Amino acid sequence: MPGSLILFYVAAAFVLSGGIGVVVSKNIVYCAFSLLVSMIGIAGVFLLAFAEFLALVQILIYGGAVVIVILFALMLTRIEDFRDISDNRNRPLALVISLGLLAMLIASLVRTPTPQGDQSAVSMVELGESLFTDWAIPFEVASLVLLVALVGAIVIVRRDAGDEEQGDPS
Amino acid sequence: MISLAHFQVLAYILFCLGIYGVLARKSTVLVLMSIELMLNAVNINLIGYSAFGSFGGSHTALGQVIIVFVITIAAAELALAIAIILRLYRERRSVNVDEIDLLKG
Amino acid sequence: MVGVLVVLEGMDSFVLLCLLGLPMLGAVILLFVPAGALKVVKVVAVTVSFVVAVLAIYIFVSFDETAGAVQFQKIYRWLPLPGPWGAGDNAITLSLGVDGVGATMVLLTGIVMLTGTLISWNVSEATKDFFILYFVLLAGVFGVFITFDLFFFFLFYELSVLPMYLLIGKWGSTSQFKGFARTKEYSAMKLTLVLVAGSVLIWIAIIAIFFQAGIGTFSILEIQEVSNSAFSPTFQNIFFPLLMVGFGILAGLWPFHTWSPDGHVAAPTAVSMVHAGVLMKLGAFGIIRVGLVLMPIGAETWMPLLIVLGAVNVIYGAVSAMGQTDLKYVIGYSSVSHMGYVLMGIATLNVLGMSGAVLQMFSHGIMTALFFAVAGMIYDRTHTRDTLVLEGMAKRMGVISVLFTVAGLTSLGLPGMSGFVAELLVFLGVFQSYGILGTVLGSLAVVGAALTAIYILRLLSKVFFGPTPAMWESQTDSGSRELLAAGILVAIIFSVGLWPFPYIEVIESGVNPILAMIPGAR
Amino acid sequence: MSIDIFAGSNAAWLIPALSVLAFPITLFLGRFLPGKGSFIPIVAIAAGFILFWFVLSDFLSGGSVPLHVDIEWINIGFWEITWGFLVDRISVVMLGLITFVALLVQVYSLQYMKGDSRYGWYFSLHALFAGSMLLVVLADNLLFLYFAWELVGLGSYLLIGFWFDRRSAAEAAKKAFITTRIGDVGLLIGIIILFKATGTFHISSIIHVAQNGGISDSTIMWSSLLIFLGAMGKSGQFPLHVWLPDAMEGPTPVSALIHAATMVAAGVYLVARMMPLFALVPEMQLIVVITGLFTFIFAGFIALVMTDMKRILAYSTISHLGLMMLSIGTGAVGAALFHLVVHGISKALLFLGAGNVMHSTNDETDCWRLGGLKSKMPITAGIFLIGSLSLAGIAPLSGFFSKDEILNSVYQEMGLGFLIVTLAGGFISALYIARLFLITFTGTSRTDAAKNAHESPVLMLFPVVMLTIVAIFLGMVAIPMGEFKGFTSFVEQESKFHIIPWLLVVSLSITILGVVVGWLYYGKSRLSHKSMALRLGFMYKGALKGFWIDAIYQFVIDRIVLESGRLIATFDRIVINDTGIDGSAKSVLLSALKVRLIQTGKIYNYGTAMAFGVFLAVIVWWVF
Repeated sequence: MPGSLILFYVAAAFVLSGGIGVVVSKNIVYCAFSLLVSMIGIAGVFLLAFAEFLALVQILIYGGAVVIVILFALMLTRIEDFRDISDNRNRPLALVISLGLLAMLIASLVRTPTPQGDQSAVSMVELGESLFTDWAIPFEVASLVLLVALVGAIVIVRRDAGDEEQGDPS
Repeated sequence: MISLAHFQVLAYILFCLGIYGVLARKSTVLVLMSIELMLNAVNINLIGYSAFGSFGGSHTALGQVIIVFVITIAAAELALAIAIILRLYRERRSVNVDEIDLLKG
Repeated sequence: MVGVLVVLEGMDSFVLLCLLGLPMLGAVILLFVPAGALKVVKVVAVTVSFVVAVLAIYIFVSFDETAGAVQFQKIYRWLPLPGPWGAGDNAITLSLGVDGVGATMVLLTGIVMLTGTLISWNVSEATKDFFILYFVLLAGVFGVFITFDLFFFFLFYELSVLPMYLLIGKWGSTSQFKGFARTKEYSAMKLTLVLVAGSVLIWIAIIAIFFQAGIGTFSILEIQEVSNSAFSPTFQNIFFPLLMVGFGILAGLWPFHTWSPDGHVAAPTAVSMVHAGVLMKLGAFGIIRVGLVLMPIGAETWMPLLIVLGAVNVIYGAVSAMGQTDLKYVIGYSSVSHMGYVLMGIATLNVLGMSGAVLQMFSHGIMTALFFAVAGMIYDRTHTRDTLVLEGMAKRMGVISVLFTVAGLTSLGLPGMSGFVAELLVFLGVFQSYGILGTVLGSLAVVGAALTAIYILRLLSKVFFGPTPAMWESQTDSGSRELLAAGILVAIIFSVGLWPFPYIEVIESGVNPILAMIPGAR
Repeated sequence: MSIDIFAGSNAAWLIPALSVLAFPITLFLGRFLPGKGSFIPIVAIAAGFILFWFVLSDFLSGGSVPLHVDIEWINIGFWEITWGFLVDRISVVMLGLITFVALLVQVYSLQYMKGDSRYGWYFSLHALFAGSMLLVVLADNLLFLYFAWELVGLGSYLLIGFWFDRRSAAEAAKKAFITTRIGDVGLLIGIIILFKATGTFHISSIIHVAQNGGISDSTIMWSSLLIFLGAMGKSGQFPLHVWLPDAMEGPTPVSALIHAATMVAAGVYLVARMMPLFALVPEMQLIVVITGLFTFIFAGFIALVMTDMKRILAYSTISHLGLMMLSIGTGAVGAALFHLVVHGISKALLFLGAGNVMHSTNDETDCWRLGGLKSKMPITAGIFLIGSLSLAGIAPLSGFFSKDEILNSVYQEMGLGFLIVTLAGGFISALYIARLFLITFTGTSRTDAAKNAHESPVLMLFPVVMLTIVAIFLGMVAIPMGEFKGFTSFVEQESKFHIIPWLLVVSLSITILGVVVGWLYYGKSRLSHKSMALRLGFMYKGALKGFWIDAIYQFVIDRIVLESGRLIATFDRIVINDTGIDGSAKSVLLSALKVRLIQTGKIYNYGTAMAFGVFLAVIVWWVF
């Protein structure tokens, strides 16, 4: 077994165990940390595909920003309210569906011929050039979207003037 | 050797975990996390194709570019989603998806 | 004088556009007239109606029946369609023109429009809005009769249905019976929903025709040319019923007729006139213009069903009319019965029956307009339509009774009036077709005319004759404006009844090319 | 070849045209003219009467071919529908009768209707009626005949309902129109069946085709049966006779013209016209004979017990129309037409006489409330007597001749059995007419109205006297004189029946017997008609009620036709509308209420559905 494959399995183990943790853990904080584990695993997978920039971004954004934002959100609300995180009644159905979907995806994978090319790498330079020449406009649009999302998020969370009196005690 | 299939299978499993999470979990925060899992599953798939596919020309970096966008959108989405959850919590004292059924017919 | 003629010559290519545009223009002008200026509103309304009626008469008179075919033709490009459907450049065109059938219907509409306007003089509530909607409705009706483009055909078809909803819902009247009521809102809603349901079927068929024809145009004339090769018998057999039922609903086809009596009754007088006089004809006209022309083989397959349903209409409508106590309901059901003759005539697929059907459309339009006009006059004076209450009206309303009698006698097919000629042609056509079935159905149709006699004469005897009770002693007879409107209609009834030759020539020139399309037509 | 349409008998088309034209003129301009324009129809019909003599002389001189004018009315496809006139021997006879009676009745009406508020309307209707009746007899094709036939019906409807503010008149008019309309349905279907078989409406062409075997027997059978139905309706044959007695609600001159002399004869005329067609199916002839004979006896029997003067005359009319049908059925068209003319004249005379009586007695029609009028109004009594005797068939009045010809043909064609029944009918006929005359004019005046009766003015007597003179001498035309071979031969060209002398004697004695029996009962009171009525019991009551035929119709109309109308109307409202149309709308609403529950508002349910959707989409993708 070549080393890269072993490394891939290790990364995959990180990813999947983190993922399972997210969907089964009863403690919401554990869930958040499981997500972090999963994200780190994915960064590993990126590395194995020679996408070091993406791996970096993955750890920075998901490992840093996302998980921390989620934890902050939990802290801003009363954490006790999140204790009861029992699952829905349709958990068996969800299980069936997700397993079925998996089976279908695998089946489609088997049915479809996949490209069998060699692994190729894209250097960070190439990525940067591509991003700022061919994809410059979408990139700018994406940044606008981010801006709008930020403004939107603030607007949504902001307490309205009318809310003050009846505002909650927290 | 690692092959494309490895990436794909990993992506599928993660995606289905995400689906399961979305459908089965009660807390909106957890649903949100599951969605993140699904997004990342997509990313794994994309990076797989990017690494093994041969698209040639100006499209060599396409896979990674798209991942960059996905991450961007995911971040934006997360920010909004958290904002909505906070607001929801303030209005209703609950973040359980069972109890959010304004669209009930 | 010569100058006028030259102008008229030059006008020929625009005359149809005027026919379409004038009611619209009238509606727009009325929009800018202050609602309080009743006099101005009425003057505008009458002027527009008069000019349109003159145009309609001009079109009919100058229609060259020896040339036949489509005349006054004018095509305006409207929307090119990109895509894989071929030509595309002339996908949707405002393609105007009239054939013999259309010319007859245009004449009918023009006359009914003018008389309807005269009769609506005393609409007191929101007069301006009434006339705006009335004109929009009539623009739609004219549009259907003069377009040769499926898209615009459908557009105008809808345009002539939808204003009815408002006209009935706002200006209508509610009928209260023992144990149940028919509110105007209910009738308006039912009418609109049922007719729109029919439109859905038609629209499906039109879209199917468009794609199946594969020449990227909605033009009826162009599709007609490829219909033999493009539309397989199976296709025609599947889609013709959609057209037959869809249009049939508007023509009062049993068992989808119940919107029509309720609608007639609830509508204000002028709208009843247009509704029964013209609107129901759109359905029959649609079957001819779209159904028969584009799907001749499908038509042949399904016509035996239509002729049977038509016979059911005749008998069922007549028997139902007998059981009514409301003046307008009797007339409403008689319309159902008479439209049955139209459907039967179309279904014969021979020149006698088809011409009879078209003439019956014309004749019934005029006759029923007269009927509703008179019923309206009576209602205006007595504020009731209950035949159990009305009695001996002839003494105080001599002229009105004569008018009603004329309409009634036309309806029961008395020779010398338009109804007889039309019904006779339909009978002859029906007897000539479908062997023994035709004979049986034709006999039933004749029996239907006798049933009509029973309910019409009972009505006449009950409402108009007999001693006049004290409560009706102080009624007034019709005014000169009402008399003018009714007089026009009566004159046409007699002119058709005594000398149908010119009408039939025009109609036949329109019917023959249609029948030529149908392989099994006789 | 162009025909000079104003020469000789070719001008016959003018006769109806004048009257038809007089209708709108009188209607619209009459009110501005003296006498409300009443003179216009009279002038028109008088001109028609004069023209009739020209036409007749043309025929008697034997020259003229039957006139044939065609005007294109509808031309469609291969078919051409025309308005055509045909003058032949049958039409000429009818022309004479109609113009003559119509003229006299209109003159009579000048006085009789004086003071009525709708005087002008009355006369314009007379013009309409006369015009259309003349068109019926001149029409050369069945469609045109039907056209005029219906207009005749309209004229009759409007004239019966002339006093429409009387409930009974309005009802009678309605009944007359609807009942004849039932027959007309048959007529129209019959005409159309013939058109289908031959492609033409022309009577001569149809008969030509039929005689050459161009139409199948069953078609002939059906179409003649249906055409006969039309004739039955107009001519009041059993069971479509019910309208005629009620039609007496109209003004009396109208009854004289329409319901005695002309319109009711249209059915007989039609059958006479179509006889060559009927003759092709022997069963048809038998049907005509039996219908006629039954109506003859049946209506005569009812006439025996009626007390209303006009109703007695009406039933008598029905009865005699039956006799004419009988005659045609045996093939004696000439005899039938002869009786038609004679009866028309006599009955018009009787009706106008009755009109005189009513006019002077405040519209009293019950003959038991009259009586003894002989001395009050001698001229009227005299002419009424002559009319009665002529109707009964006493020699040498005209009725005798016509009845005798019919009896001849019945005996020779149908045999002794039918002859005896017909003779019995003749006896009844003599009896009831004697009864009518004796009760009304002899004995004592029973009421004030009768006591105060007075003779009518000259303008009303003149037409009656004219009719009387004709009624006395018309019989002579049956007798051959030189070139002229007698009326029957004139019509039929060559008659297959010959005179049987002993029948003359038998028929005359039976008629006289009838009169004498009537005299014994009602004149001398030797026999008590009351005890006779008691003895007959059931039959008497039945006859009084017209053998319940009216009641049966009433039942059918009220309980079956109108009830089914109400039923269907309710069915339409409840089943088709409320259940079918509204029901489908409601079911959409209800299902919408149900279906909206699918929207749980729970995100995971939507997600599940979405995932299922993906499943399905992929599976569909794979399968197809």
